[in-house]
Amino acid sequence: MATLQSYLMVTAILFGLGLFVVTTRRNAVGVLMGVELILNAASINFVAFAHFRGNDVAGNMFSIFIIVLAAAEAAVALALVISLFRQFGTIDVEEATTLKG
Amino acid sequence: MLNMVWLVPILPLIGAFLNGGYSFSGKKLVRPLVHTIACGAILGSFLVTLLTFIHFLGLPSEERSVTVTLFSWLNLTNVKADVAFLIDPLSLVMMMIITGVGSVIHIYSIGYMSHEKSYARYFAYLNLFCFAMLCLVMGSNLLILFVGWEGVGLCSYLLIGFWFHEKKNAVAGMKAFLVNRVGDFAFICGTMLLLWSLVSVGQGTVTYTELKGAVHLLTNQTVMGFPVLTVVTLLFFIGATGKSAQIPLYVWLPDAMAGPTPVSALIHAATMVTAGVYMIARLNFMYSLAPDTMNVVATVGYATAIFAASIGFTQNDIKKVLAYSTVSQLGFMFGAVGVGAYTAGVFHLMTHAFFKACLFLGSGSVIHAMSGEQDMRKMGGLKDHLPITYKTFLLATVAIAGIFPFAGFFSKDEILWHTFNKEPVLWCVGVLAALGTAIYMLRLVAMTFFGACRADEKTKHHIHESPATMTIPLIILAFLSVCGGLLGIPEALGHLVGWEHSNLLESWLEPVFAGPHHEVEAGHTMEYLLMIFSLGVALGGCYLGYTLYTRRQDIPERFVRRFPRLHRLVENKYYVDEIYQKFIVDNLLRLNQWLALFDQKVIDGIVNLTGSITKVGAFISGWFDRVFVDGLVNLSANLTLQGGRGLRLAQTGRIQDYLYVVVAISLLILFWRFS
Amino acid sequence: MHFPYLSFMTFFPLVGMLIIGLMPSHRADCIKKVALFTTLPPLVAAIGLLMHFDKANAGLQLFEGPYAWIPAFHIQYYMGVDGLSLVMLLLTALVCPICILASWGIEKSPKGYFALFLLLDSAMMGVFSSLDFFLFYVFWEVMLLPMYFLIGIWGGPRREYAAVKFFLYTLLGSVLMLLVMLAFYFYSDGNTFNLVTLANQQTHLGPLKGEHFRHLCWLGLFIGFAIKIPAFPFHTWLPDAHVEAPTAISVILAAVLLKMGIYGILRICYPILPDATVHFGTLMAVIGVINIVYGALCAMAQKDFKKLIAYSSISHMGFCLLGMSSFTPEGLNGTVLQMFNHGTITAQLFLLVGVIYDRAHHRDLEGFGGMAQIMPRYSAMTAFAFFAALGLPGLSGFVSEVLCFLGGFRSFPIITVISVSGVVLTAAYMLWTYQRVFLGQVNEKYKAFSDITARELTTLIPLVIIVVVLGVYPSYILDLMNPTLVALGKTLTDLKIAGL
Amino acid sequence: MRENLLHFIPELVLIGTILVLFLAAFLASAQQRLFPQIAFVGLLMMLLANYGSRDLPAIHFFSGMVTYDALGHFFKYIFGLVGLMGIIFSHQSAELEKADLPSYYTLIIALILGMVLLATASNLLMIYLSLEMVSVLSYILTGYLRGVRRSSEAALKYVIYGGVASGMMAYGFSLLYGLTGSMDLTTMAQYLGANPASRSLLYVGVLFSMAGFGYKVAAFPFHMWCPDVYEGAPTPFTAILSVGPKAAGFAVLIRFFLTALTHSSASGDFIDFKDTGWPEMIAILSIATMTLGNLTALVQSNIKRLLAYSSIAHAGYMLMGLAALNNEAVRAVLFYLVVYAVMNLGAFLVVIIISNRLGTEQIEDYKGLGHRGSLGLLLAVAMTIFLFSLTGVPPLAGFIGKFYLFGAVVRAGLYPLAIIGVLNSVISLYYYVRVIKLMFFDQPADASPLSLPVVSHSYVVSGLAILTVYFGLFWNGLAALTERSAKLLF
Repeated sequence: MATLQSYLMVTAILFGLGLFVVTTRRNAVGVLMGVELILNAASINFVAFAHFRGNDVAGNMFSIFIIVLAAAEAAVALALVISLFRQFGTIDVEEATTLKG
Repeated sequence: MLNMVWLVPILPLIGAFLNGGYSFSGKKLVRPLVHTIACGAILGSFLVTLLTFIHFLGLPSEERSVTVTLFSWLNLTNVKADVAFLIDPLSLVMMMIITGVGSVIHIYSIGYMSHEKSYARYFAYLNLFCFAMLCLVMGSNLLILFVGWEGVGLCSYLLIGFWFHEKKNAVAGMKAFLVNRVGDFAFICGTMLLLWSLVSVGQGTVTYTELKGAVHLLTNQTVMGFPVLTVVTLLFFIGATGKSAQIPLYVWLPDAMAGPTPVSALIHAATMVTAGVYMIARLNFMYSLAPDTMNVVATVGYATAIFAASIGFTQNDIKKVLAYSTVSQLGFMFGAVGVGAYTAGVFHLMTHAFFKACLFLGSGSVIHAMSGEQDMRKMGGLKDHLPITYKTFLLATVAIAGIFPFAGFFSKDEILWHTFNKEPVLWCVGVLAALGTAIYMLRLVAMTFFGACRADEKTKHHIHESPATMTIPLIILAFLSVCGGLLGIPEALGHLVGWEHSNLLESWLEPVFAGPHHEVEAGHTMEYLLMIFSLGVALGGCYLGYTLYTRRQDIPERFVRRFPRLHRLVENKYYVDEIYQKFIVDNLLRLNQWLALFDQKVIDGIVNLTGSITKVGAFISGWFDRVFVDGLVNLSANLTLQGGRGLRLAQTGRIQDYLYVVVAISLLILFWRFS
Repeated sequence: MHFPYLSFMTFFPLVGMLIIGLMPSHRADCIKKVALFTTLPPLVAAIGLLMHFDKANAGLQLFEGPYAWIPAFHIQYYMGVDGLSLVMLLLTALVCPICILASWGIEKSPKGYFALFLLLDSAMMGVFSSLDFFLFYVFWEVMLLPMYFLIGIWGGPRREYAAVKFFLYTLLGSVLMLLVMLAFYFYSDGNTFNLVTLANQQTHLGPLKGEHFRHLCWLGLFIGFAIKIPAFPFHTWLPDAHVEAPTAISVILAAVLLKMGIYGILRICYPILPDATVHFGTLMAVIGVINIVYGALCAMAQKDFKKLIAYSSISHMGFCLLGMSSFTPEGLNGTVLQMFNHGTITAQLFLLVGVIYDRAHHRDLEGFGGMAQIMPRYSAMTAFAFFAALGLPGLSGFVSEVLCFLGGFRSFPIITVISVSGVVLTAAYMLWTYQRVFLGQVNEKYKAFSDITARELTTLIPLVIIVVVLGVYPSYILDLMNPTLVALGKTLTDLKIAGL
Repeated sequence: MRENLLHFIPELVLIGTILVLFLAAFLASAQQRLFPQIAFVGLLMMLLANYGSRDLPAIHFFSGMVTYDALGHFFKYIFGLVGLMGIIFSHQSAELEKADLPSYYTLIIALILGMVLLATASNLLMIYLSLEMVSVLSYILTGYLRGVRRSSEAALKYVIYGGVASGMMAYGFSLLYGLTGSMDLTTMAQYLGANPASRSLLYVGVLFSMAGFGYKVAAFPFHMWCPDVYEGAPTPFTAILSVGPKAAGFAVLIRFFLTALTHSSASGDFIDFKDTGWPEMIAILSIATMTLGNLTALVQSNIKRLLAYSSIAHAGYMLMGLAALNNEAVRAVLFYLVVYAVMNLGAFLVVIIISNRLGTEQIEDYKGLGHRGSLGLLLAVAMTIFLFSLTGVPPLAGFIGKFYLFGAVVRAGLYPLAIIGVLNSVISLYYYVRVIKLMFFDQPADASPLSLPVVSHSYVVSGLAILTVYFGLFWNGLAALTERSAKLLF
């Protein structure tokens, strides 16, 4: 039987991986996947906490909302990636640096 | 009469105002109008003074001190000072001198300045000077005295630099003012110390009449280990050395001769420079309580007397000789007040005013005749061309030399007599100085009036006696030089002719200087002996001076040839003093110019030295201000900007760098929190 | 109910500003006249105030208010005068019309210039009349804005630098003041900005906690005010500001704005934090003497006429610091009188520099010479102002300087003796300057210069008269302020004695 | 239920407006001028409805998801007014000429709705949902300029940054949920007050939550999207962005920290539960935020970037109020938000007008604006008022805002914070004044008088300028309003 600690460990690693991905991947889609990882870490946390609090409905609900919103965000983000590709001819985020300083 | 006494200073002020306004307006010059106003003003105040004097004569001596208050000037908790005039025998003597001699010089100026473009401005300054000088002597407290004190300094500045288009004159005026300011610095400090010391004993005042009753409370007070009264009186005396051209602050006076000659007569001989003597005489009750200061005053006075007399020999500029003579005579006056002979000091002040004014005006007449030439080596033989000038000049010279029965004899002799009683060493110095005076004055007369005329042809052609406006004042002053001494015939002499209270001036001034007479009277026999001795010295000096510079000019020349190494000693008479002075100056400034003219070195030395020190200081602080104070501000501004630039670099435009920052800072916060 | 002199003096210039704002900008003449006639009624009101003022009363009087302004913060509209502020109000009311006259030659958008000037006028009046710290602060800051533009738009070549420097410096000072003001508010009984209430609370005994804290408050306020004075080492904005500012603005800056520093210390630090004031008395005296000597030495090193006068202002404000640090009636009277006198004398000096600058278009001291022969009347006026500035007895500057010295000597003899040397230095740089510019050989280049004009004279004559009158009869002003200052000094002296 | 809906009327009005806009887009998409009018009227009605609901009792409703209280009521006004301004600003914008206007206005109204919900949310879930709503709409609006590189780039950066930030927030929320077993802020506070909990985990949770809030208000170190997005986004939207979401962020910050993590004492101070140390964290972030914002603003050459950094700095000032932890501070933040909204919107409007007219956002091009005819003078004077107000110079509203904030900080005894704050406002003077200097002290390259395409803009500019001065002199009403509004329902 998995303990709460082990869930938390997994999510912490997932969260860290997510942060690692968003800060290192140069491909915009890859970066967005990192964001998904972070959100998933949160999502799993919610479910785990809800489970260990006697299947509290609120926690489960939150994780569902996270999934929904992640999808919405991804939709917008991908649209913007496409737009970026049209402008810059690449989806490498390192290229999009005209705004700085 | 006393309710009119305020007119005495106010009339010249009005005159100054009118003429000043006239000059300022730039309207066409109407000379008679100008000098009528100016002379009318000063004559008016002379008249009022005279009437007051007559009124006073009718009063018993203890009632001869009246304070006329006009209004309150300062009325604060501890400092109370009225604009008020103290009319007493001392101030009346001074007023008489100022308005009397002043009137004469005003009239003289009509002739002397007749070609001057800035005629109205000149008379405005002259009147303003009289006003300030009258404030100085009439003021009933130290603050009013100081107002006059600085006021005369201002007028001195304005008049020395009267012909300001020549830089030399302007600089001379500035020097006079600045050197005086150094003295004033001490004066202010003295006033502050005096006031607060008195406040601390519950008697805070600056008014003479109240001071007189209060200063004895300070006898046991000290400041930084020194008796308060000694410090205060010394500080005042430093102020006096500035105004009255004593060592070490005399340097401005010879330069002050850059002004018009009547100015030299009025300000730099007869009146302003005697302000220091007046001040000490006025504060005699305080000085008498500070014997140490008295010694200093007397010593400085006599030192100045002989020292300045020595310089008198080396000068060829007629006015410079007189200037050094003035310094020397002022030294006598300080010597007098320094030994407690206040009456003698004031007496000499008065006689000096007569004969020195006469000498200056006479020299002015000479210069006028010589078309502005002041170098005596280019004069000579003028006695036939300028008979009145010559005669009056000669009389004044005899007076200053101290020949009986001319004015100088009585006053100088009284000083020497008191000095002898107090301090025989100083007496010797005094006698030597008197001898010197006689010699160089005769040298002056000889070089100017006797022998052959050494002027060039053009100048020679123009030589003429001065107009009546100039000669009449000369005659008046010569008359006073001759008879002025009779006001103070010593009792020893009066005794001879059966006149018990022959010293009129002494009994007149007695209420002011009443105090314990602590001198030991050496008896009449001694006094006669000394009198004859000093008369002999004076006569000898006159003879020597006359002979050496007229008939036997070969003696100094042979002397020089026989003793080449003594050449300079003889030429400079009191070489010891000069070496001493040169030594100081050269150490201070120019080691390589041992033989440069003495006073010039002093001027360059002290004024330029202070000038360059302050300039260096000013430069350094200006630099400091730019580099450090401002620099610090700019530095912090720059740092801020640099910070901005640095932070701007962090905004790379790369989204992942932004995320790095988020992660890194979040981790940092967690570390900070949990470590 | 008396006529609201103070509000009238404060807000009337704003009316003029609005009128000017509505006028077409090409009617320069009319604008100037409106500006002039807007500054005159406050002058009349100031005289009315003077008549109405009870000299025997040491306290504040002729109150207007307190009216609630922002009840949420207990902020009041509260004005009143005592001897101290009355003198300053008189000075301001007097200098403003003179400055308008001196600005007659402004050609670059006069509309903006005069509108801003009137705003400045209003703010200055407000500062001197306010009895509510918040109100005071608002007026204090409002002064900055027009000043910034007046220097920055109508100034000389380096005007931007000077304007920004001025603004930054003074803002720095005022934000510190803001913090202390808030501290006063929160730590006072009943949370108030009312200066009278604050002073009466005797904070050194009461609610403001901790001696250390009060000392910090004092320092915060002092830095704020010291920048305005300007006291060493916060003074370097002043020479720049003066050099670049147009003549009239230099005049107002030197004559009125610098006084606000001292005024603020006397109005706020002294009554509200008396113990801290006593504690820092020596500091003030030391800064005072540095100002005097350092300012004078710097002045001597200057080659720019205006910079010289600016440094002389620094030197002269040192006298104020010295005088006020003594807490003696003489010192305090000397300080306030010196504020007034410096206002009238320095105003003349800047006006005079303006006169020659208008003709020569430079201010290099070495570049003139012999001007006394070319412009005799101008030179006479300058000589007068110079002698007034160097403290010639008989003119007003002398009285106040001597009083500052007399007061200072009581508390700080050595420091004062050093300060007195400033008298010599002042004379030195003043006379040296005079000699370089006016005396000696005539500079042929300027031979054609016209002498001072009637308008220029009109700006100077009232000041000359005041300088002479106050030199001869200083009691006229001293009587106004003496009771107030004696009362102020007594509190501090008592504390000082108790502390020892 | 009926009562709940009564509390919800302003939101319902907004939803209605969105529906009307959809319908209109469907029926009359050619009538370009119709949409702003519908949006405008909708917002006006929302404001009216909000006014009408002013006296309703404070309650939690929708299962405690949403709160109706004075604070939320206050923020609804702010958002409504910001929305109105945004619509005015967008009117005839040169940038938005080619954009799809019907959707633009719909999105704006939806954004306002999102902000309203954010400001009234009292449950972690609701906070997350509404914050995402605001974010997603913001991404879209930022990238609204099709075919404009900087717009797309900004939007992409925004979406990535926002995604990470909201992800971190969600993770933080999960930790808080795990610790307290609740998502309702009030219940969380009750739990924390009564039960032991791991302080360090709580701190981690708070810090990660802060990522989401901090990103919304643009506080260090979550601010870095801000300049790029401000520069890239269409300027009218930037104006809204600089005020609206920032205000919403502060609303949620106040509600989150003061409801869930503190208990209030009798003296009106709030006390940090369990001594978690979050006030210190906020104080440090506040210092870092304002210093960084001001310093970086010093060296900007683009006016929008300058205003972006300035808005970061202002977020720093307001965070100072949060760190002070007292009632005055809450009031001060609310007050500051209002005056900030007024002056910042004013400044942006001037930028928009210049941008529309001269097509430039470079500060250099503001040279001599004050000398370019009466319109130029008006704009320059108004800009001067806004910028001085942003600096905090009396008698302008910005000063009063700072006065309130510093007052609260001094009251809390945080003197170092106060001193750094005032020093920062001195630094800020330097860059604001640079713009003013250029406008007045320098001569324009092209001295021709300016003309204005949209007349109403000049009225709005004047109105905002007057309001800035008015609030600087007579702020009693506003003070009273904020005092009333600084009441949370716990």
